Amino acid sequence: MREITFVEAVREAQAEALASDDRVFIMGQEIGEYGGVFRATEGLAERFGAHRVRDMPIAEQSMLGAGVGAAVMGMRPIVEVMFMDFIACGMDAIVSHAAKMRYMSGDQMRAPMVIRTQGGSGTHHGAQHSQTLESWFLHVPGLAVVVPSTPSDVIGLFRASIELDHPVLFVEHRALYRTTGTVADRVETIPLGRGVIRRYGDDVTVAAVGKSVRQALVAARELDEEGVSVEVIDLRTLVPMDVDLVLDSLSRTHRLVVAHEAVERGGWAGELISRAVAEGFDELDAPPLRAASLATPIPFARELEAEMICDERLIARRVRESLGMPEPWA
Amino acid sequence: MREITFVEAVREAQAEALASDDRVFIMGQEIGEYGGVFRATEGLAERFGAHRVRDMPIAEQSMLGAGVGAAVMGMRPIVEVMFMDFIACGMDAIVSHAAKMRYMSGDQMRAPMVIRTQGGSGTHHGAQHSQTLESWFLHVPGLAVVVPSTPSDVIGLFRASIELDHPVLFVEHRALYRTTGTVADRVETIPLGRGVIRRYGDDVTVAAVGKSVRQALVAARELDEEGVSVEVIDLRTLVPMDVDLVLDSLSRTHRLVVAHEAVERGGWAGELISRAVAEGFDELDAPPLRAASLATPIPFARELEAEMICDERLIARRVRESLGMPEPWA
Amino acid sequence: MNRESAFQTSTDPGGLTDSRLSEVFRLMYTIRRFEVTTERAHLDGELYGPFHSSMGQEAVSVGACIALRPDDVVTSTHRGHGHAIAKGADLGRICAELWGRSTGYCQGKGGSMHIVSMEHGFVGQSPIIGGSGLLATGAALAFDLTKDSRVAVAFMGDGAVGQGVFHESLNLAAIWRLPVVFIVENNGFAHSFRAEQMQLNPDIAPRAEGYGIPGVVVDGMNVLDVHEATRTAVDRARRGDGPTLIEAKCYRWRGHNLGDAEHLYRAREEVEKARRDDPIERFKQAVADRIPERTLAAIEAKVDGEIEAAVRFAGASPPPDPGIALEGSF
Amino acid sequence: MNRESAFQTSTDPGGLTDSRLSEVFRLMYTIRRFEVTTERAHLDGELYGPFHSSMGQEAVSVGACIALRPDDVVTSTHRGHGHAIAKGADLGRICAELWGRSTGYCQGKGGSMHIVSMEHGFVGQSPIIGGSGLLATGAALAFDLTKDSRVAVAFMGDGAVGQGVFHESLNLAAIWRLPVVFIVENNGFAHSFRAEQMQLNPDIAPRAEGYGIPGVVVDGMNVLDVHEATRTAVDRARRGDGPTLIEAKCYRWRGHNLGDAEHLYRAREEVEKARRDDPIERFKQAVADRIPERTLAAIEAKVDGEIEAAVRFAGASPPPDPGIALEGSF
Ligand SMILES: Cc1ncc(C[n+]2csc(CCOP(=O)(O)OP(=O)(O)O)c2C)c(N)n1
Ligand SMILES: Cc1ncc(C[n+]2csc(CCOP(=O)(O)OP(=O)(O)O)c2C)c(N)n1
Ligand SMILES: [Mg+2]
Ligand SMILES: [Mg+2]
Repeated sequence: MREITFVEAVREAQAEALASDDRVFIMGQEIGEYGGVFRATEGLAERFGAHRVRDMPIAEQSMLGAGVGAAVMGMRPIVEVMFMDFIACGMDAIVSHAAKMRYMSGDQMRAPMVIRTQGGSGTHHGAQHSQTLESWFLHVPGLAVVVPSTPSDVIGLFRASIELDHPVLFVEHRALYRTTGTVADRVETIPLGRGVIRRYGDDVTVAAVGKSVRQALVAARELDEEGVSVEVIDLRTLVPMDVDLVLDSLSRTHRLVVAHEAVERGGWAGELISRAVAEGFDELDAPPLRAASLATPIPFARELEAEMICDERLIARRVRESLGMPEPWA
Repeated sequence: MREITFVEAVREAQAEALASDDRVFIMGQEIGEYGGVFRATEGLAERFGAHRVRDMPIAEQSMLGAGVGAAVMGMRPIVEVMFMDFIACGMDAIVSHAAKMRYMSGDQMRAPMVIRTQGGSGTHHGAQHSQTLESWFLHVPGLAVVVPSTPSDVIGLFRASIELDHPVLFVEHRALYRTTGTVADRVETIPLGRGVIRRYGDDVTVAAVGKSVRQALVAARELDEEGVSVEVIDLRTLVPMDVDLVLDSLSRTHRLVVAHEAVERGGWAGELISRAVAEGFDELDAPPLRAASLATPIPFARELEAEMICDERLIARRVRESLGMPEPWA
Repeated sequence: MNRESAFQTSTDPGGLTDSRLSEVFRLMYTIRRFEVTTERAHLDGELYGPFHSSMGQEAVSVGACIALRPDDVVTSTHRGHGHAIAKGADLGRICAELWGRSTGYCQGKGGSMHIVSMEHGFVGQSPIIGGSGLLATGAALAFDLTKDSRVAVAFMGDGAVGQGVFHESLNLAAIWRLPVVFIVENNGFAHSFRAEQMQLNPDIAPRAEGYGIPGVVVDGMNVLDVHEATRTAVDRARRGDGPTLIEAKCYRWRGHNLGDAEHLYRAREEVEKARRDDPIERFKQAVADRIPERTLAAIEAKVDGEIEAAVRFAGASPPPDPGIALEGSF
Repeated sequence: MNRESAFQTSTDPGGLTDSRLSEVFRLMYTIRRFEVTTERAHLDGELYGPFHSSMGQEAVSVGACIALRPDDVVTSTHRGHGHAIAKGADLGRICAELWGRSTGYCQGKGGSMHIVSMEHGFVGQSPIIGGSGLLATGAALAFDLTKDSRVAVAFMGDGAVGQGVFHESLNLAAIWRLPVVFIVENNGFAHSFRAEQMQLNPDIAPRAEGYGIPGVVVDGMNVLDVHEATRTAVDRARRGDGPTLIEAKCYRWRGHNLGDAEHLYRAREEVEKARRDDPIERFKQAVADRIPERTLAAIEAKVDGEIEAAVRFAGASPPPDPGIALEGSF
């Protein structure tokens, strides 16, 4: 066991993939000698060569599209999109190409590739550099969506992602990079689609991924002092989604809050709630609620960001709402 | 009163906008002399000149991005994206530019523009030319999403769209173009965010937009013969969404089915269900259900498409499920 | 530029042996018969979905593909029947895909715009304009990474030149010296749009200069010229000297697709005049002293039979089992 | 190409009057002081969020903007302070935006990468690489449509040249002869990436040829040369003769952003050497016989005071009212 940061885990996961499979290579901006703007590829170019850790001009469409072309010829590209916002610049390559190749071709072609990206609020990068957009990709058949919350999960989920014969969107939250966690000497592969209970509780289930899991845990500790026992589920992957784990939890807590930093409207919480309601309606003692960000672009000023972004306070508030409790300082 | 086709309405709506406001112009491929691949701009170039009805090279990013630039300088562009799938090619211009200009600039700039597009199944255009992608855009603050289902609504909603000081995604279903409907001599503007009940019923509420509204009506007629009374709500716009109308209906029917051709996973039904559950939980006698397409790219062969695409039969099945009725031919 | 005067018809069959020349004829004639036959079947209602004939452009498909090794790969566009046939794909399975049958290359999931035969290095069509260039660039990247001596060839339409991905593909291929050949079939039109409307400089080949790669114009109605230019480019790519842009000037004989309102943008006389320059007739003349008339006649008879058989095979094949609709997705 | 030898320093102050020359000096000096001051404030923890200094590139911003009419418009990039100042925007309100205060141009919603002053024709920054080109093209389209004699200028980085939107903007502007000037500030780097790595031909101006528009290289350290080139391009655009591409060779004095690990990609000596060529000093020499030393000193003193006042204004301004967080969205 050792303790490493989240970003170190991202680096290790990629190093492991590069070391163990010749078909793996990385493409992205600043990922070579520079080591990535968040240091997620530090040392990889030196170790594996500029050939396999390839710096790109700023050209997201061709980065992702060429990734697809290489993947169908048998490679396993890792493509880093520097900020999740820029995925919009290469959306077609992901949606109409990567995700559909296998199906459209009657399984003659596969496009295994991991599209790594990071996003989220907190660094005040403003409206065009802070979005949380993974929800779009639940709606794209043919693509897995992975959102790790701990260093150990990064390694275990990355291995499953790079081995999958489908493209995978692998989403990192910027604010997690410097967080730490223990990892086993030999981390187990984590099959995609298997969530985990991070905290057991009796009263309300909170389901989340990524940074929101940490926030849910903070909220849970706070609520504990109010006598509320919160169960926190880390879904770990959004596609496939471990709805069974949530349903099982609901059979004990009978109350659900889904938390994400993504904007509430049209966000993936709607998917989980729809399924939880359809498959677990009789278990529910209260309406499932969403703790998510308000429908605005992300403003620069911290006072404004605090107003619209989902945080631990909002999660706690929704848990209380779900229990019909008044707000302590309302 | 007169009877016109849906595509004639699209043409008329644009002609009206061009005639009544000098700031309006159209950009798109094949929309000039050719009149649009679905004839939606026929005659407009002749009437308003190639200057205002501008044929574009195939370049979705610049078409949409230049539209934003023109809009912030005071114009009101109509940008036609030939197939909704191609929106992925110009996603950044819509998401990071059009939708955010007003907010980011502290309301110094506005980007009023109508992005017209068409999509959907039924013409066997295959996986890259048949997607229904409006759900993505619920998740993009700053953008209205309009999906008309009748010729009259096309005109009334288009007028509200072109007058709005925000960008609007205006989605037409290809299969509706040749359907007909009556329109008043002077069609009233339909404010965005106001749904309409297309059919009154007591047992189950079906909420839909666009082509799915027609399918819901077909299903309702069929179910009527089985003694089931279905209320059909046409939301008409997804952003803003007339949740109150749905809640009001639920207070009478107590059962909800949300129908859309878009893939179920991550689709906009999740948004409506989340809100219906959060705001109308106590009214619900059964879990809200989704009638939507399965999570695959859209296959070419009709036998395969029929298997995964949402149709009137699936809507009827979900209504029965919601009532706990057995399938008639199960 | 006037096509007829711009090229010197190469009467030298470029060092091809008699049997290779017969093969060239066989392929060109096959494409022609295929397009004639399937178009008829479509008009007769046997086929459904969009249909883009490559009639008149046989020399580009064949001239390019005979310069390739069987294991070299080709990517293509919406107008891809000719490319698939020239690359050696099986006529029966292509037909079956067009007919949407289980025996089609993609089990009926693809259709006319999505033929793939990995076995023949036909890694498929992207009807997203510009997509073929990206896929070939990516394939070439895979070859480069694995020190594979194969070459990738992208067929693109003149319409692709306005797309951002065209620019990105060429730049990326250039700076990484990837083994890829971009062949732009400048058939005069992107649907109704003439090249002159899409760019100030109607020649496409000179674009290559900006990327620091060779750009050549070739008479796309002369199969031997296309062969020669492609051979040079492929040799160069295989040597590791990077990409080439080939512009093959040709003419689209048919409407953009079946049902195209051609009369809106070109005069019948223009088409008739252009059709007097038949690439198959030209080839026959060029090899008249090498291949006897009766050899050609024998080839024609054989091909006619093969196409009949292919159509019969398709027509007799069962539709896909609906059960496969969900296979291969995620 | 060696910058120093490539240009002849124009010692002719281009027909500018003494007062205009003083204005040039005032603007360049203002930008320099602004960057020095705000950078310090950031390092002192008064500011937060990303910060991209334009120090060393003052001559491009100023040379270009003084060739414009006040009502002409400018679009900019992530590195936009200099452009905003040169276009006349108010120092206090720019500072307040950087400080995230209510008095900022965007009420604190924008931040350093999103300054907008519509009043001054500074229609804003797009830190999405390539975005500024599209916005300016669109603005120029608006001018063209309304027969407005204004001109739009897009500042872009050399990093934008690899993006598809660069290509699309230039092509669209060219075929429509839009009144737009594209100014690429080739400062040698796109973050750690050198121009030589991004394209085979390290000169950008020749790209213009492919689009059929003029392309000129100018010494971006010489404000008078930049002015001259811009004036010519703006005249051309205003006459209706279409766009020009100007490549201004310059050098980025600071790291890509605050906190950039510069040492990973360039030697301190390289930076020191480059900094010996100071655009402000060069200008002083060029106008030594026209503007007395004490005039310059007086300007410096005045500007110092203005910047101090601006910073005080920002610091004293209240943060935005959280209540505005939702205003302007939809
Ligand atoms: C991204 C995208 N935009 C628009 C279209 C619609 N479209 C299909 S074919 C076509 C014209 C293509 O012209 P060209 O590239 O010259 O090929 P050709 O049809 O002449 O073979 C257009 C605009 C598309 N398929 N993809
Ligand atoms: C679409 C997109 N991709 C990547 C980035 C990340 N990024 C920000 S600045 C930059 C380098 C820009 O270089 P250049 O255009 O030369 O401008 P400079 O920083 O030199 O002024 C990069 C890659 C971005 N902002 N947008
Ligand atoms: Mg063409
Ligand atoms: Mg630069």
